[in-house]
Amino acid sequence: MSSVPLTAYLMLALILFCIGLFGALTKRNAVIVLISIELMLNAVNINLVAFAKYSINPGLTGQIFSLFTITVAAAEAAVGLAILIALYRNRQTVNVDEMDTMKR
Amino acid sequence: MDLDTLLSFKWSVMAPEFIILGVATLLSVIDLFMKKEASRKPLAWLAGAGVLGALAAIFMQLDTEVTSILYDTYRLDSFSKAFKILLLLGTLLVLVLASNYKKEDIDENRGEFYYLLLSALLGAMMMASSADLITLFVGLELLSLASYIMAGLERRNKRSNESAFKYVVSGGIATAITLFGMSYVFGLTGETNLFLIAQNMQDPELLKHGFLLMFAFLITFAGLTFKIAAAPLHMWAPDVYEGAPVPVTAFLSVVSKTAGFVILLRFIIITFIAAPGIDSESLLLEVQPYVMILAATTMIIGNVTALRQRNIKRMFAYSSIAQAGYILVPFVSNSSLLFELIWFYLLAYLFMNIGAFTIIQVLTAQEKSNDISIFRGLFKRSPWLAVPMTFFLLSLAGIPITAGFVGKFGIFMGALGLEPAHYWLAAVMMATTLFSYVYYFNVIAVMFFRDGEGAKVSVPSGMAAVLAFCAVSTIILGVMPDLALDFFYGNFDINEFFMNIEAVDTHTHDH
Amino acid sequence: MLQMSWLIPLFPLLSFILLLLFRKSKSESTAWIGVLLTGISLVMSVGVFLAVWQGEGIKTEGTWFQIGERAITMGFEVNPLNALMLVIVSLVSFLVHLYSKGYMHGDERFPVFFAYLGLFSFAMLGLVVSPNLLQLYMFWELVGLGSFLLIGFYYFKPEAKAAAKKAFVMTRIGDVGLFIGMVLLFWQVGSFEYDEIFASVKNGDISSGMLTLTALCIFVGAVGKSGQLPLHTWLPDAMEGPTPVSALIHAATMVAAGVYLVAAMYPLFQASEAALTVVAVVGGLTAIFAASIGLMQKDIKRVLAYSTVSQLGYMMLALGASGYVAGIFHLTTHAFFKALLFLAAGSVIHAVHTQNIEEMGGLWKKLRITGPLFLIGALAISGVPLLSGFFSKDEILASTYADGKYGLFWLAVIAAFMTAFYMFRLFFLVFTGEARGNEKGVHESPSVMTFPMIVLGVLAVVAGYLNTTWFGTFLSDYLAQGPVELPHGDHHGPAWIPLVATLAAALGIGLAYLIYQKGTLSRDWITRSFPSLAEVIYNKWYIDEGYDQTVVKGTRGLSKLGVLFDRYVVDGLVTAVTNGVQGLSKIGSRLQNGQVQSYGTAAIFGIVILLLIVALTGGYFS
Amino acid sequence: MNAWLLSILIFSPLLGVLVLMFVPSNDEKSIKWLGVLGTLFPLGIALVVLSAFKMGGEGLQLTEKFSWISYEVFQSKGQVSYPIFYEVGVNGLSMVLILLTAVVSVLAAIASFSIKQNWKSYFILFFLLEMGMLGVFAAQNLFLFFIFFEITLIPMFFLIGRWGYLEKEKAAYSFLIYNGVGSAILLIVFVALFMKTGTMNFEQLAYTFSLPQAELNQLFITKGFKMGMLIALLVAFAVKLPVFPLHSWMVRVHVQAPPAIVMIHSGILLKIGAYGVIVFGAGMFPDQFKSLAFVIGLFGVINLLYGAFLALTQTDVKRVLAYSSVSHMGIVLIGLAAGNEFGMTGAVFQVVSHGLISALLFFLVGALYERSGSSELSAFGGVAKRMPILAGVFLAGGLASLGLPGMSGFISEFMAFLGLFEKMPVLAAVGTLGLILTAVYVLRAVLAITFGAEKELHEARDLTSSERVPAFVLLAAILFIGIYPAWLSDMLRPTLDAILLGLGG
Repeated sequence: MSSVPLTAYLMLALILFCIGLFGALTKRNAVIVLISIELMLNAVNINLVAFAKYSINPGLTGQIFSLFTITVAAAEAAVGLAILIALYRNRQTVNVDEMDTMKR
Repeated sequence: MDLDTLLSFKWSVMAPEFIILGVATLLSVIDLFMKKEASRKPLAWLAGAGVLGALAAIFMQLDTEVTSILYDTYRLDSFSKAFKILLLLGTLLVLVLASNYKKEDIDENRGEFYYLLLSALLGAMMMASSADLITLFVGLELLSLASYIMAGLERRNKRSNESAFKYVVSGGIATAITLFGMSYVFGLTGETNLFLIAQNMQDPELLKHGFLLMFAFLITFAGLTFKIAAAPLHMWAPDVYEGAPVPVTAFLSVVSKTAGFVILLRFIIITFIAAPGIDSESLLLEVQPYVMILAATTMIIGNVTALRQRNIKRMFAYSSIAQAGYILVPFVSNSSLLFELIWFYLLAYLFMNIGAFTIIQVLTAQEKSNDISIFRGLFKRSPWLAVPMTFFLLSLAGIPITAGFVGKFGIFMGALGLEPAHYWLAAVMMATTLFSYVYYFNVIAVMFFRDGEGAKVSVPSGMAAVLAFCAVSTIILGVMPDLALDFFYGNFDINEFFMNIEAVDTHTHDH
Repeated sequence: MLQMSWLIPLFPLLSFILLLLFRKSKSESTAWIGVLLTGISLVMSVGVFLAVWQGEGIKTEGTWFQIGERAITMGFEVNPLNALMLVIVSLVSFLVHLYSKGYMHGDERFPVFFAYLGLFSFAMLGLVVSPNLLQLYMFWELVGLGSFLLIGFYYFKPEAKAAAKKAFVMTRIGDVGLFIGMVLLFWQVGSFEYDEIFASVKNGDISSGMLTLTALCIFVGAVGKSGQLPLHTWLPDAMEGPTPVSALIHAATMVAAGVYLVAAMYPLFQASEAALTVVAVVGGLTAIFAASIGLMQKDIKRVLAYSTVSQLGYMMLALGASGYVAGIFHLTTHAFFKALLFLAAGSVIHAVHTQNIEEMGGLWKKLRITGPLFLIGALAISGVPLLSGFFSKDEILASTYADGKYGLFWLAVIAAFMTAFYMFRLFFLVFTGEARGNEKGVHESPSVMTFPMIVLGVLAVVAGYLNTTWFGTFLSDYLAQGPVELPHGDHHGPAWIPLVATLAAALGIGLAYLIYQKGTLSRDWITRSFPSLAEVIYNKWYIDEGYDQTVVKGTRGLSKLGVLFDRYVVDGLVTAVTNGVQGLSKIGSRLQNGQVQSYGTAAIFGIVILLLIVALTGGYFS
Repeated sequence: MNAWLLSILIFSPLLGVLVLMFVPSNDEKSIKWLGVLGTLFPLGIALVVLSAFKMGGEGLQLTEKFSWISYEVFQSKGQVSYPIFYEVGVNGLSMVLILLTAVVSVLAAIASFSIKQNWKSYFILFFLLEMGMLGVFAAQNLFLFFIFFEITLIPMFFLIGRWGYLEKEKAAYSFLIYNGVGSAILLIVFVALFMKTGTMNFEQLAYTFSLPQAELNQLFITKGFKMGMLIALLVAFAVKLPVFPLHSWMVRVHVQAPPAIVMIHSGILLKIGAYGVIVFGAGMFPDQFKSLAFVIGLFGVINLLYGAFLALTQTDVKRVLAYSSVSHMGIVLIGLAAGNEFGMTGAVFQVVSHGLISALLFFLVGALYERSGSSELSAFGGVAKRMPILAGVFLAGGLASLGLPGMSGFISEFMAFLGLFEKMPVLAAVGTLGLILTAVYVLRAVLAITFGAEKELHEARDLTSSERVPAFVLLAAILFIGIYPAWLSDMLRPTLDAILLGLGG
């Protein structure tokens, strides 16, 4: 067994998640927002893999889960970027702040 | 996993999914090779045939025993059948809307529209049948990704773009939150199979981790509220609904929402039914107040904010938020009526909401506006639109002899059925329902009491059929709800939902 | 005969219905319907009276409707008291019908007038034959309706409208008292029947406090109807109605119903000394109070109206002073002479088309029939010996004295003096001296009007001999057959009482003569010597104004307050809720600012709050 | 035939809807006559039902019961089903109210001749409304009751909002939201009762709640639960009745709705509140009802006086009548609070009597409005001159309203107060003040219109022959009940006796 306790992984994941969240919620550049979301998903991956190894009930499926997560995240990023491009074509901006024509 | 194992599975249980998958693939291929100028309208027939085929397949499966394949990641039980019917029915109706949606932007992408719709449907159906976190997640994402694109289908429409982007970002965050929660659920139980998770939940070791479990539950639950557009992840809905093409809005508000409830039911009920809470009580009992808060908040936000809306699509977005809040109510007490109540409500909701969106689509297309004033004097102009619209609105408001009332009645039964009865929640629900009267009846008032000039509204035959079907169903289910309930009781045994067939074997096999 | 007595009230009802149907008829012969049908009632009433005189009686009842175990009954009863009333009522009614034929000549709603008269007669006769309190109460209210309709007969006159409304409301106040008393008695006795109530009273089933309370409540009803203090103000105003109506309703019959009620419920009153005292005091005060107002009125009908109030006070005083027979005796004689006076006044008004006595005068020569008849009436009411009023008034004074109510006795004597004074003031001003107003075309009324007056004139003279110490106490003996146990003992106090009464009458007449006929005394010497008192009396002691300032204004103020409350508090609360919801709605849509990132923030915020609640309530941090 | 009689009655107005569907919407005359015929048909059936109804018979008659909706629930004690039936039936009380509904509907349909536009949709909604009302009184379980109860709301909303006067929409919303509050509470209560007892049938519920507490504990029915349910029910019906301070919607509706609809509303719909309190309140929770009697009586007296005081200074005759309705509904509460046979009967009599009287008065106000274009008291005067019949009937209606003997209003007031005097004499004595005030405001309003100097009216035409029918029929009914109340009381007695048995006399 490694000397690195599970908690450390979990903390790392949590911090990563929070950083991603922070980025997703505050960055004005839409690309960075999308990347931040990837960061959050990766935090989950760390969780899954760490749990798969060190949990009270360790199990291999966690790692498989993380594989799927990675794939899906990639797809999501792709779709997100595609939509962003369409948006950029029409609006000439990737600034998230300016995407507020619909409100109230 | 060799070929033998692969062949040993009873693939026929997946027939509906295969049909949809096949048709979707076929559509994408045909679309690819079709001439750019050629009308994609006929493709709708193909897509429709696919959905009907899948429906037929499900009806043929009605008598099938509960089966599970692919190491119990996919199961065919009453629950999945019951809800797949809803998903398919909803998609079928949305397809008609989609094929009649008139905008230059859409025309070139219409083929895309159809197969995306089917892909989304496929994802939703997978969710209904999943018994594993991974498949559940993949299904969810399939639905989500397809929906993101559909929302932005009007490529040159800034609002459509914006709505798609907002949807992606919100969806991404929601996915991350959900997954984060799920990762803890997995971490505490070490399994991704729902039934195994449930088994491991009874592990005495877990008693120590009541808090963590509670956190995991709440985070996952909150993440999943994205799909159903409930608090706290509901705020995307108005913007996305407003910007997306009307059929997509209809899809999001009905099929996607149904899928959201499917995953909630699957995930929450199976995995947490035996989970220990902080005080070693049942977790589901302990989280009651929190679910209650979420349900109440959703109802209040949805209904209260809807009061100020002038944009009909936005109004329906808030209405749909509110409706999600209603459907969350039975989750609080989780009485044994849960499934049929939610199923019935979603069925009713399907008819009334798609019916309403049909009329909205027709009107917004003709008047080139989303403002509520497009309904002015509709009763004079086109009574055959105004009267069904009234039925839908009454049904949404939960007025008797409409399906919505029976649904709401059932929800009350769910809220008050078990001890302790949740009178406050029921009261909040009724109070917010009263607020909803104001905006629903406002539309009615505009239709009946205001005089509006404007031409008679022409309704394409397909839309008219959807309209008639929805209107008749809304009334019939309101007058004779037993038609649906008997069908449910006669064909679905909800005990199957909890029946773990293969998990036991695999479990022993693993160790 | 007696079995048929329930038909007596129905003839006028029939008249009412028939005349309503002929409402549009222009022919004045429709009046004969009313006259004929009330005539039948009169004949039957007399028959019934004669039968009762022989000592017969009847009471028949049937279930009206049933509530649970209890049956509410309706029926009719004939006893000495109400047989007498039947005669009085049907007689006066008949005569007034006849008189009206002439008086209402030319009115465009001629048949309607007779219809209303029929309705009233029906109600009044029905009231009289009622065998129980509930039925009495119902007819009691219907009588009020008849009075209301007839006062407001000239509906286009604002004064008539106001007077009708006032009459209804004021009597309604009294009625509520009667209602409460009746209901309270019901829960004490378990029945509305007179018999059973009296039996309970006799057996002492009712506590003395409750006896007094119920008696007083019922008396409130009588006060309202009979225009006793302090609910008298409607009666003078009621003179806005056609004069025959005043004669019938506001002199002879309806206003006497209060007296009748007390008489009918006499055993109850007898059981409560306090109640009797209240009755006597109220009656005595009313007698002198109304008489004082009568001194200065200028309207011929109003003088008579105050006189009526005063005389009704006498009757109440009699009843309160255990003078049961005296009260009823006076009721009877008063019915005749007061009806006579009113009809004569009507005849005068008919002739000169004014009611202001200052504009009359010297009519004696012109109205050769009316004048003497009026004089008879005036003499009778003044208590001049040998006329009916003398005997009945004497008996009242005697009973009061015998009952030991000396203060009230002297009050009554003074009131008698005043009565004589103002009656002869009236007589002299109207009939003697110089004509002060338009006298062109003044002529005697037609015979259809004079005939009833003559009949009443005769009765006003002879009715007194019903009950005298000289010829026999027929009335006492007759009434003794009834359910009321007459007080024993000699009621005919000291022999000086008739002398005092006569003296008071003579003084009054003499004074009036000196002032108004001879002019020996200046007409305004009292006014000059006591200007403020005169002012107060002239303004009817400011009672109306007082009510206006207190009760009416208070009620209206309360109502206005209620309107404000309704608008600002009740509706205000609703508005507050609506505004609250709308405010929430505003906040909700403000939050929806179009920034997808703020949506995410809100979501995270929500989740964090949830988790915090878990952590805090779960004690994770503690 | 008898087996289906009640259902035929309830749904008979639909025939009118069906027929009207095929009439061109601009054929004013046929639509109006069909409108009347369409209400005559239910009246005819109601009379058949009356003839089939055994007077003085105990319990329910002409019952029908079909399985309708069934929920199956798995609980620890095994499978429990929660069946909902279609159950209808009549007892004396509902028979009376059904008759009232049928009669007033016909008269209101005649009064609807003054409707100026959209006759077709008007009458369709009118029929739906009638169906709802008939259903409410015939329903024998909570679910059905609620459904019909709500069915009445929707047509009313349209009828007020479409065909009303100036502020019609506000009134319609007011109506909707207030009644929505009432029905929301009702729904919660009904479902709660259903889930606790597993039945929705009135009689079974009443039976269940009459079980000894020990048995009820097994159903988790505590005394507090009963009390809570009763209070909620009372509040819900207080909105409908309406009880101070929940009355402002009703005033608004009375002022803004078209006269024919106000006839129905004030004549029948308000009575649903009273019906509900009797059937659900006193019928199901007698003990709790008794312990709340004082509060109910207090609210009754408050209603009576508040309504009367406010009616005193209103300048619009419709508002006078609206507040008078508030006041008169107080008498219903007073009768109910008495909880004895007199009070109960008085309350029901008041329900019927006020139904007739207010229908009559609002009909006449509508007729006046049509002639003058106003309902302000100051716009009228001396109407008796040119329109003697209208004035006469109006006066008669006013007198009936103030409780003149010989008219129905007297019987009900008398009995309600008689009842209350047994239990709470002081409160009752305070309440009698209302009798005086009633006289004052009724006469003020009626005399202001009919008496006094004549004022110019737009059109001084006496009641036309088609207008005389409702006026005279209602007046005749008022007189009939006032003179021969036994007819009504005999019909009611078995039903009320059963309820009183629960209340303990």
